Amino acid sequence: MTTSVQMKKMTMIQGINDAMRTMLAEDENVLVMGQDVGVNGGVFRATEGLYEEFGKERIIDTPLAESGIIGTSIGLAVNGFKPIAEMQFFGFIYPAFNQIMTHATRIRQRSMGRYTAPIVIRAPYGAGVKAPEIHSDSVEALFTHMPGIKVVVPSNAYDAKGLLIESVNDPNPVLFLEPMRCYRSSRVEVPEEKYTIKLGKAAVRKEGEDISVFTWGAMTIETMKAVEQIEKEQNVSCEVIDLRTLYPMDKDTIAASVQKTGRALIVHEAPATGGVSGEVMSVINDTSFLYLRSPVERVCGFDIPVPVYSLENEYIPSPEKIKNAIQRSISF
Amino acid sequence: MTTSVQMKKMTMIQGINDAMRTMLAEDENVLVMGQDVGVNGGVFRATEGLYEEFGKERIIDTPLAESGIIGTSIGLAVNGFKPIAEMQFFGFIYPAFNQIMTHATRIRQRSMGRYTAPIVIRAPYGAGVKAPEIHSDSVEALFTHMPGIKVVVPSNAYDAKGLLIESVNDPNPVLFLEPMRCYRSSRVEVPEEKYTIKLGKAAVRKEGEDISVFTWGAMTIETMKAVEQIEKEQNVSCEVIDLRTLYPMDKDTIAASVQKTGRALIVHEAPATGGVSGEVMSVINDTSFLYLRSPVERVCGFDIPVPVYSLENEYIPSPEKIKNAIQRSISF
Amino acid sequence: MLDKFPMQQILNEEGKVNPDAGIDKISIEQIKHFYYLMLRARLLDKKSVKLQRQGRIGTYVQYEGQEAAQVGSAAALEKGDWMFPTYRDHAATLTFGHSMRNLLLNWRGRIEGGLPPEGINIFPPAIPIASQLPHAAGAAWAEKKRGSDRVSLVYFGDGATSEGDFHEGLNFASVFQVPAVFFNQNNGFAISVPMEKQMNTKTIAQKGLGYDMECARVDGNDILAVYFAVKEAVERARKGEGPTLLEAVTWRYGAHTTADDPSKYRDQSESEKRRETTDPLLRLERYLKNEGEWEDAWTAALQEDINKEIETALEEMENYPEPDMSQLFDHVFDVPTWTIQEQIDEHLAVKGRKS
Amino acid sequence: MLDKFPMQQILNEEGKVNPDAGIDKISIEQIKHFYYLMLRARLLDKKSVKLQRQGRIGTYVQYEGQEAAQVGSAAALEKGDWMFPTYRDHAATLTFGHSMRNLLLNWRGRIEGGLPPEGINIFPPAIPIASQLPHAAGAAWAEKKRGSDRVSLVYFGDGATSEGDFHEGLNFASVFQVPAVFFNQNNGFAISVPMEKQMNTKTIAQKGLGYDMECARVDGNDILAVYFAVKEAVERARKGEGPTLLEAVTWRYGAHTTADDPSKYRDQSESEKRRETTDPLLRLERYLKNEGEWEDAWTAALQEDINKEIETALEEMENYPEPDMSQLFDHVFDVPTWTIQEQIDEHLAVKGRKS
Ligand SMILES: Cc1ncc(C[n+]2csc(CCOP(=O)(O)OP(=O)(O)O)c2C)c(N)n1
Ligand SMILES: Cc1ncc(C[n+]2csc(CCOP(=O)(O)OP(=O)(O)O)c2C)c(N)n1
Ligand SMILES: [Mg+2]
Ligand SMILES: [Mg+2]
Repeated sequence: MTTSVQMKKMTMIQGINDAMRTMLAEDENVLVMGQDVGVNGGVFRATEGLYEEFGKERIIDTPLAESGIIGTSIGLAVNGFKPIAEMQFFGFIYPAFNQIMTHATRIRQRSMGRYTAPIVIRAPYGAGVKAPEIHSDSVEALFTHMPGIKVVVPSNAYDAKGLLIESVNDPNPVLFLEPMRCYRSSRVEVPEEKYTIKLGKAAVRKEGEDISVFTWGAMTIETMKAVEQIEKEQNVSCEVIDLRTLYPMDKDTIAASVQKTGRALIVHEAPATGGVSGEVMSVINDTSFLYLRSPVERVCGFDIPVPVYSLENEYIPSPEKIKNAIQRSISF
Repeated sequence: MTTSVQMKKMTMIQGINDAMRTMLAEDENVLVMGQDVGVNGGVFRATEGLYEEFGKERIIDTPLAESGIIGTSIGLAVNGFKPIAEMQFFGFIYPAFNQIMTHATRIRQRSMGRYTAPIVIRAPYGAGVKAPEIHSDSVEALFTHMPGIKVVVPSNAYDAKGLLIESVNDPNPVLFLEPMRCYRSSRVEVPEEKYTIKLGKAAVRKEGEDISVFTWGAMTIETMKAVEQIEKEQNVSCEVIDLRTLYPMDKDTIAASVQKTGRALIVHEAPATGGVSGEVMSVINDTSFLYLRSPVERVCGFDIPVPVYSLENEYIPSPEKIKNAIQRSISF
Repeated sequence: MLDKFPMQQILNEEGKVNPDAGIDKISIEQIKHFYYLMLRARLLDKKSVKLQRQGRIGTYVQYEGQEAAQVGSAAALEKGDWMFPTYRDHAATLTFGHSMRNLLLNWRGRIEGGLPPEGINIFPPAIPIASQLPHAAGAAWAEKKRGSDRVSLVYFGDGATSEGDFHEGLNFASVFQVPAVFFNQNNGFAISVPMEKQMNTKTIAQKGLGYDMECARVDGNDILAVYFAVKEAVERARKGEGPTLLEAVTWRYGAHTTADDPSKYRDQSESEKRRETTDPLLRLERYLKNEGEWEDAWTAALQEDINKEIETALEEMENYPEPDMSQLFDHVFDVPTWTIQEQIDEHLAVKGRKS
Repeated sequence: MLDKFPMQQILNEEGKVNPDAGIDKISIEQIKHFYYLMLRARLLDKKSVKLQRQGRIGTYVQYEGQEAAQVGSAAALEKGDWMFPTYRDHAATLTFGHSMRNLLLNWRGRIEGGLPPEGINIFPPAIPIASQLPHAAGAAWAEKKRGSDRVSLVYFGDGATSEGDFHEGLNFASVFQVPAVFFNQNNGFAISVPMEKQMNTKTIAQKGLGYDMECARVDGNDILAVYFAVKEAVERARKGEGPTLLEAVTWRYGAHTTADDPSKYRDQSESEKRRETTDPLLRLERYLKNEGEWEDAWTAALQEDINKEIETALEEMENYPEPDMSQLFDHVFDVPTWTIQEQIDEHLAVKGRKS
């Protein structure tokens, strides 16, 4: 007997919507809260239809106050609910920083496991959609350094649905970052039913022999483009790894790949200094020092605020830079 | 003709106090503001005597609101003043995160240089003084990744005075972190008059041949202890470098040292994952790959919140661990 | 609290004046100038929406319907005072002397868009909601410390009242009795979220009671009521009598931004109704007609002038030189750090462009 | 606003009862029990200060003088309700069923110090000022969603009213009409900063007006006034009639913590004067004496019982097993991540200790 899984082509935003609908239907303690997530269906339509389906007690338009959203989510979570809290843009998470840093992530340890706050914080993020200032920040490194929270970044609909469901199921706080450029950039086949993808596992997007390129989120787009081009132009074979979870990172996959290729490049959109690249580099250093044939390369954002949109294409790492870095690494 | 510089033995907290007094006397636009900095002289006595000397218009007891303190400091700074704003403990900077991340650090760029906010944010930090929860955080990495702010960490009175004066003079925002354990841990000779130490320059605390140990703040204490011990116990010579400024980092000193010793260890108190060590490692990778004889070692805090004080000595990197790491590196 | 904070009005919907309101303090020329300023703002707004539809500018934030609130408040300031706008307050900044070209550049994602002409103290518009309130308190405090009589005027919406910075800004201002005017435009919505979901109160003015701050509620579509209320608050501030919280009750006719679809969350017929009733320009038109001060030739001339001004600005905007890479790097610090300098060098090497 | 928010009092300094205040709603046994609870709290506080001086515990946070506010409010709760204390509210948590041993362990820097006995809903004390207010709103909201009649009671000081989270917590509570009681202990100081520098208002109660929230001001040293005010607020919350903000005006006799020197910022003779006048225990003593309900043998017996209880707790505290390394690592996540697991392994390798 074979069970046939119903598949459907979805954009990433649809996958996210579907994941929330799935979990809302399954567990009556799941709540969705945030600014404009209810009646309006979210500024990106991530919560479209949920208000109509699950009602105002479960899909909650909150006041415009991020600290209040996370702070009350903590109270709700400790007292039995499972809030999926939306920050309208990642750049507006900063007012909630204190609640996340000192409470959401610490209440479990502080109470020796008695109280837990398994909140999922969703946030659209990254540059490239011509959004105003602050809307385009990609500060995932602030959270990978924060003890007590997992950080997840899908890059397509399939991963988004499976990872978001897993994040809701996870008994720990999870920051779920949604690259805005990926929201509608591709449609992939996604099972209509529930499935999960384990947190902490990277995906090998493309196998290769000469260099390992580590990236995530929207930078998978530039990276795949660069790799396609350079493989056509030169006799070089690149492995592309989408990390998907930034904390905890998939050490084994990183190590295995670098030990195979002997070279590594990390691509991310956030400013280079202090970015997550430093941690990927540490993993490589710790696991694969003797395998490295050239210094680890980085192609990252500049050490500057993400600019207003007339200049954002200058800011975003380009396929050209990625190719140059691959070239540098190979010919070291 | 010789000018004799008057010297005085000072603790670090005295050096800090002296630096503020110096700048308050020199520039009437300098203000000191924060919780309990006025009448009370600060919970660590950093501002002792300043209220009496400069009065309530310049030494300002503010309401208990970090975002308000930084937010009004920005308004004051753009409109001509030079606020030195105290966060009572570094762990209480989080409510001000939005103001620092989206305004203090961006107003210059946003206005193409028209408006600037050269605020100095002072904060006692780090573990080891038996303070309650949250008081002991060492999250400097959140700020080294933040474009538009410099991050300074003195470890003794001489550096503290010279660096703080330079920070007040600096036309950019500066985060000035004061390791609480260093406040009164040593007394050193400090010139009574004004002097400055350039930001971005590390100090070689001890020269050595076999390994470069990079650290800052209170971890200089453990590091010097470990190095003294291991050099007695074994035939090994360690170079110890106190980075002092974490952004921008002193690339040249780091590179020169690693290129000399061929080995590197980074010691910091903050959680390992995503810590500033990642950036030091990047600098080494970028500048000195071919010189490295063994993987870069790290001795850091765990990926956990700094614990309540009964366990903080378990948390703080110990000389023993530092010695082990040196050993590992040498015998790789 | 509605009874404690009645909506102050001078000019009603029919353009009739409240006889007790002291309209004699203002000349007919001034009133006609107000009409001009509002018309100018409205025509620019309408043009901008069109430009967005034509793809000549990016996402645009409309203010149509809020002209009385913005123009009336801005007109109560003097040069040298400080203004702290949001993304929606270009009617205010325009009135206070911002450059029309730069305002248009703003919607092209140009950094110059945030910059007013030299000597005019306008902050770049605050994007993080309510974050500008402490800045306004701080800048006003600086003026007080210097002993000047300059003041701060800060704009924010109904949604902004929910943020912690609203509270901290007001508290600092009241504790230090700084010369700041907190001017709220209550347009009833924060994107899709109506005031009733944003707060449990029927007024925003009453929030001043928690700070023992002067506070009042005015008809934000009545430019005379707005102007006098702000003027009074500004004068109080200049005299060292402390800050004020003003609520101007208004309405945005259109979407939150051109990327928003208001039909998702409200019945847009309400906007259509208001265009015929509470509209700030219509009301002044009625008044001027009642007073026999309305001439079609006069408005026609105004329109023509304004349209010319807009066309000129638009042309300047479209001919404005491409953004320079230096905007990315040059002003993050006074002098680029070495990491930024290396990034510049690498970037230029790839781009092969002049810096 | 002082006139709008008179200080509600039932028992005056002479221990005389306000005849209109409905003291008949409470039995003399209950009042005597209040005396016992306050005495218990005070003796524990005094002992703790001594222990700190002897180096048997670390820095300690006193509450002496605030017993009526804390005990009276805590006594108005029922089991199953939620309590959100600060670092200074152990008289409240003790009254609500916290373990005395654990409270003492807290001052040894022990994580167990934050944990109440199973089944008693007390949050670990909040260290970041005002951050607990949104938690209380959230937990109360959860009860409302479940349709229970449980409520949240949250403690915070005068200084806490300046933080953004104070505002956001109250706003969420009022928008969603959750069953929460916001109980402010206005002890006049935030470390060295007096109320006059913290806010421009003379009352904290009036801050409820900005949320259309029930609010009142009570004599925080009058346990009966506190008890009845909180009881009323709690009942209102249970009935689904929404949240309340209460200001209990009180005073801490001692330093902010044992690490603080109050002589730097205030004249401590004020505290000495208050011990003879407004003291919460003295006042009840006077009342009981006036009523002929005071017997020296009764208080002596109480003291003895309490001292025994304290000695036992102290002994348990001192004999409590050393902290286990697992406390560091085991509860950051439900299961340690690999980075933490590697760190555990390395750490144990160095320490050679059992995990
Ligand atoms: C801190 C923060 N959170 C969220 C947003 C996203 N956002 C932009 S405008 C807006 C609504 C603002 O409403 P209101 O204050 O009433 O002003 P209006 O837009 O109506 O003028 C929101 C939620 C933001 N800009 N900043
Ligand atoms: C966010 C934050 N900022 C600063 C502090 C340091 N701090 C601890 S207690 C205190 C004063 C609190 O005053 P109040 O709210 O009146 O409570 P009280 O201590 O008088 O009970 C301060 C500033 C802190 N704990 N949290
Ligand atoms: Mg609005
Ligand atoms: Mg207090």
